Amino acid sequence: MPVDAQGRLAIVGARLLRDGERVLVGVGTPNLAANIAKRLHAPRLVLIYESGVIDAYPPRLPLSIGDPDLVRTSLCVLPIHDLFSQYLQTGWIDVGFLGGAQIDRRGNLNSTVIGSYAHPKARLAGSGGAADIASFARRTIVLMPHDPRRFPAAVDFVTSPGHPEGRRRPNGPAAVVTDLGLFDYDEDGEMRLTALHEGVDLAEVQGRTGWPMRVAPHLEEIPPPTPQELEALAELRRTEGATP
Amino acid sequence: MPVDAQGRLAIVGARLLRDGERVLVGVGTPNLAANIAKRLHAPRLVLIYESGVIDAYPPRLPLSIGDPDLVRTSLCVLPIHDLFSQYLQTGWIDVGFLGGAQIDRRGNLNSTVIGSYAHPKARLAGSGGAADIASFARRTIVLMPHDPRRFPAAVDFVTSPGHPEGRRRPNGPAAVVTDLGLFDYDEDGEMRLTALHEGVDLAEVQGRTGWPMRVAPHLEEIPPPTPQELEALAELRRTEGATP
Amino acid sequence: MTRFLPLEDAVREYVHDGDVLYLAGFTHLIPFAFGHEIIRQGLQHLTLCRATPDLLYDQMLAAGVADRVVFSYAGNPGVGNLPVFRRVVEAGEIGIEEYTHFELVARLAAGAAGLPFWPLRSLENDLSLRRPRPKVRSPFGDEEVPVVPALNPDVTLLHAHAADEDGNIYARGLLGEVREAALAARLVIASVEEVLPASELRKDRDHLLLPGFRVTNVSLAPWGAHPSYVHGLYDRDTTFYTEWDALARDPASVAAWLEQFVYGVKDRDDYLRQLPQDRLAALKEAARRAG
Amino acid sequence: MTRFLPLEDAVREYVHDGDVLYLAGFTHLIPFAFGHEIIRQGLQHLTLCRATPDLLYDQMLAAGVADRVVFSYAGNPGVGNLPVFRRVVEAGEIGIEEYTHFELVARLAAGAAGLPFWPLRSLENDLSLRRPRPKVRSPFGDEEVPVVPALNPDVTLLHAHAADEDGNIYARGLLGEVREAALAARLVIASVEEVLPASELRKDRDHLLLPGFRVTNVSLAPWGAHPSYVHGLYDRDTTFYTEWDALARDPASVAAWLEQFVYGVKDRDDYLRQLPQDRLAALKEAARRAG
Repeated sequence: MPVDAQGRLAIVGARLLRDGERVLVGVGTPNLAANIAKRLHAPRLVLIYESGVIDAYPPRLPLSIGDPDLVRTSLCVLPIHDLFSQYLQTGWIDVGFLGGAQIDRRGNLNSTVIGSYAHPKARLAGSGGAADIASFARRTIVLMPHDPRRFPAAVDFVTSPGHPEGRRRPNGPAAVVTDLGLFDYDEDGEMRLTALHEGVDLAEVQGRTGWPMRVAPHLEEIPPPTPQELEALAELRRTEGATP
Repeated sequence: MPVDAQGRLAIVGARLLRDGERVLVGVGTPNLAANIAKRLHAPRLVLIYESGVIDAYPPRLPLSIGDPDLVRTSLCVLPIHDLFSQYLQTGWIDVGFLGGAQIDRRGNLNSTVIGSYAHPKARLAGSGGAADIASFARRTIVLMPHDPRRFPAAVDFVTSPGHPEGRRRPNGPAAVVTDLGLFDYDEDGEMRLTALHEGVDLAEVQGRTGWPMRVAPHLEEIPPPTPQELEALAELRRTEGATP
Repeated sequence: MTRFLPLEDAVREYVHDGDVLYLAGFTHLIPFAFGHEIIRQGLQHLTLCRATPDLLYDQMLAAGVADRVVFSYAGNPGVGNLPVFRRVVEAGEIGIEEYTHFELVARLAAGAAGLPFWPLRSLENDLSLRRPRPKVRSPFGDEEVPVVPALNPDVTLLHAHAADEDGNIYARGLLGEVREAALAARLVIASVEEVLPASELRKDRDHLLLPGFRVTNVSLAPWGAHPSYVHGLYDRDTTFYTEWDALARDPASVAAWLEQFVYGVKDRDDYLRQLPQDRLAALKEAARRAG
Repeated sequence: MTRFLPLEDAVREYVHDGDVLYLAGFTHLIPFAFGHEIIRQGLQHLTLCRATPDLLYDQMLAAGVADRVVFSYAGNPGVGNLPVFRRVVEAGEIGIEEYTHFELVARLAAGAAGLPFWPLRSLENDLSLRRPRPKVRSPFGDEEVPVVPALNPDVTLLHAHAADEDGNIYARGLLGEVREAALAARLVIASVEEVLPASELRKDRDHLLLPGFRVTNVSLAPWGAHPSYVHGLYDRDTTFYTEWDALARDPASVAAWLEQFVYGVKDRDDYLRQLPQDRLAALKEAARRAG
């Protein structure tokens, strides 16, 4: 397998985006993934950033969601309040494409704090738009390395709400991509392993997951990265944040 | 007196606007008056129209408040909602400059209907922004021909609220200009005659006013139109609504 | 994906008897071509919403397409009233629902944001007392704030400068309440002066009115806003606005006008051929010269 | 009338200990020149509000000017965290008041409209549960909608492309929450890349950010947003944003940086002289080439 963990996340995450969808793209790996999708199977993917940028096609991977390159290739840039109130709140965003520090079995995401809020072990960046995106996007897809500390039984802090206990929220989290496998949420709103990356075994996934993990009846194998995917990944990384 | 009733209204109305003020200009005579002021003593008067036009200096009198000439000479054009919520509602408009079909002793203005609302004798245009302007402008100035039907004891319909019974609302109506005289509002919020046009007598004003009118202790005479005022008036009228 | 049906087909496909419509535009960009097509197709029982009904709704009311008008200013600005509107209201022939400008655009703002209400502080008047206009108590400080309900039209119809092949719509100049009216609607159907390649239009991001994914259909309709105007392309036909005031006082004249300019023409091109060509040329030239 | 005090005098005149400040700008147009001047003048006990505190608030926190930060995303986007912010929050040295982006910009929208609250539908999370976030019952239909309180800063400080002699402010590109932050504030003080005659700027009405009557003071400050950017004039100094992540982990390095680039310089021109001139030239050239 010629690709690192983040690259694997990005490539498999990219495959979950369908051409023509409107995706609100978080910073980091989701940004990498969305830009891979746009260059391959989803040229009409509408990339939207919480900075207000609508339908960008950046020539190289932007470091920040407010970078001039994003603006220059965009269809338009909305005031942030208009984006959140008139586009996100009204259901016009198909996919919220997010990362985070922790996720739990209900898809609650933490990007705020490790430890307690009042006396943090580690203070992180906080919600930004993530909680709003998780509230309103028609489905949320999360990309996250499968580190045991990131998959606890309960997150330290609910930044972006997942499925409530006991029921599936229709526009809640839909998929989690990790460097070990791919998850969906079942009819109860509980995270469920549906596929493994090549060479990963089920016990390893369970060993790195902080709760008794549900597994789909027919566990599939995720097809390995294609040469085109690897090339798009490499090209985007080569140019990330670079001044031309 | 070489000027007709509307011209007299416009000239005296213009004098009440102070240089540098922000005036929200109604259609008709207020528009004529504000444009006279801008050409004479108040070159830095900020003309604002409820169409969203900010700081216009039209080369000729616009027929409509959304005319291209207003837009072309404006500082900017705001979405209407922004104008009303972020500029008017927040107290940034100094003067609401209005006309109407009827006004009463409390300064209530009617521009909606003559007769009853359900079975109108005459249906008029309605509020537009007038009720909002009367609500929020720091002071309201009304220009209206002194026709007895226009000065009833009580207006048929309160479109734009004046001073409540029994008290003066600080940002309520401040002045009424008619072709007979000039009115302010006293500390009770009651309309009061303060000055007469040259050659007009008090009895005539009372005779055309539908309630026992209050009169200021020192009734003044309004200085007659100056040649500059007459010239500005004539020039604006000559070019009103004309395609250049 | 935005469709590109011709204007007649777009009206047939997306506008239905009984719909709540918002033909947008404030003085500028009034979608007369759409309004005339609605008349020609004989639609019925519509609720027509607009801050400023303008001559367009006067014509549509004369043609009997509407049961109800939701509005805030039913005048011909700078000229006077709307004679047909006045006549049908005085005769009790249509229902009206009336607001101030701020209230009406606040209703659209709520609709565009997916909220059930919008707060605003305009004082009570005889309109809000008739309705009534409820208040909500602010949880911050001891204050009650009046609210108006969201307005979400079934279809907003609008006219703009240009669209590209992805349905992105561009407009400039005075926009009034056009954007909110579009964002509040279930469907948006647009007519434009030109359809141009995205490669030409995308640079002009400051004039993007709506992204294609918010636009249901785009139809080409040059002069689609006449006698209203399209900033920089043709000026407002103020002569017609002035003439309407006299013409429309007489129902027979209105009927004759509708016969000649709406029922009697096949489409917008045919309408344009009925107009004095030198007047159109002058409107275009005035806009061009002013830049 | 807008005043034109130099930047140092504007801060001295309009910013006071204990004020609630909003240094506006979202990635773009961040008013670094103002922030550095506030540090140099040794202001104290400020409440610093910003959706995205960014490197600027990291620097201001390191300098000890603030007691409190009101924010929604305290990261260095694409790079990581804000090391100083993280350190002072983990140590409990400052108070924080935290929102989602939508909640924070809704607070500004309420402030800009003179309303006490703003409704929005984002779901509860552990932030809103801690606060709490009250609801109001809609009088239309049976629904409760959460609301956030208005935010009205004492002073909003912003940077823009240009101003004219009447204090009208022009900006283009990504505006984020700049306009609402300005309209919500009691005072607005602006720095600009250029002051140009109104006769040149007034044509550009699509880029008017604020009319002069809403602007308290304008100061000339070329490169006033560096290491942030000014669309079309100079690009974002991403190198510095990346370097800060390592530098700021060490309090001694931050102190040294502040000493060299803030305390140790007289004004903005002096700051610019400390920077590698070829890097500035490259940022300018990149913006020029991209157009």
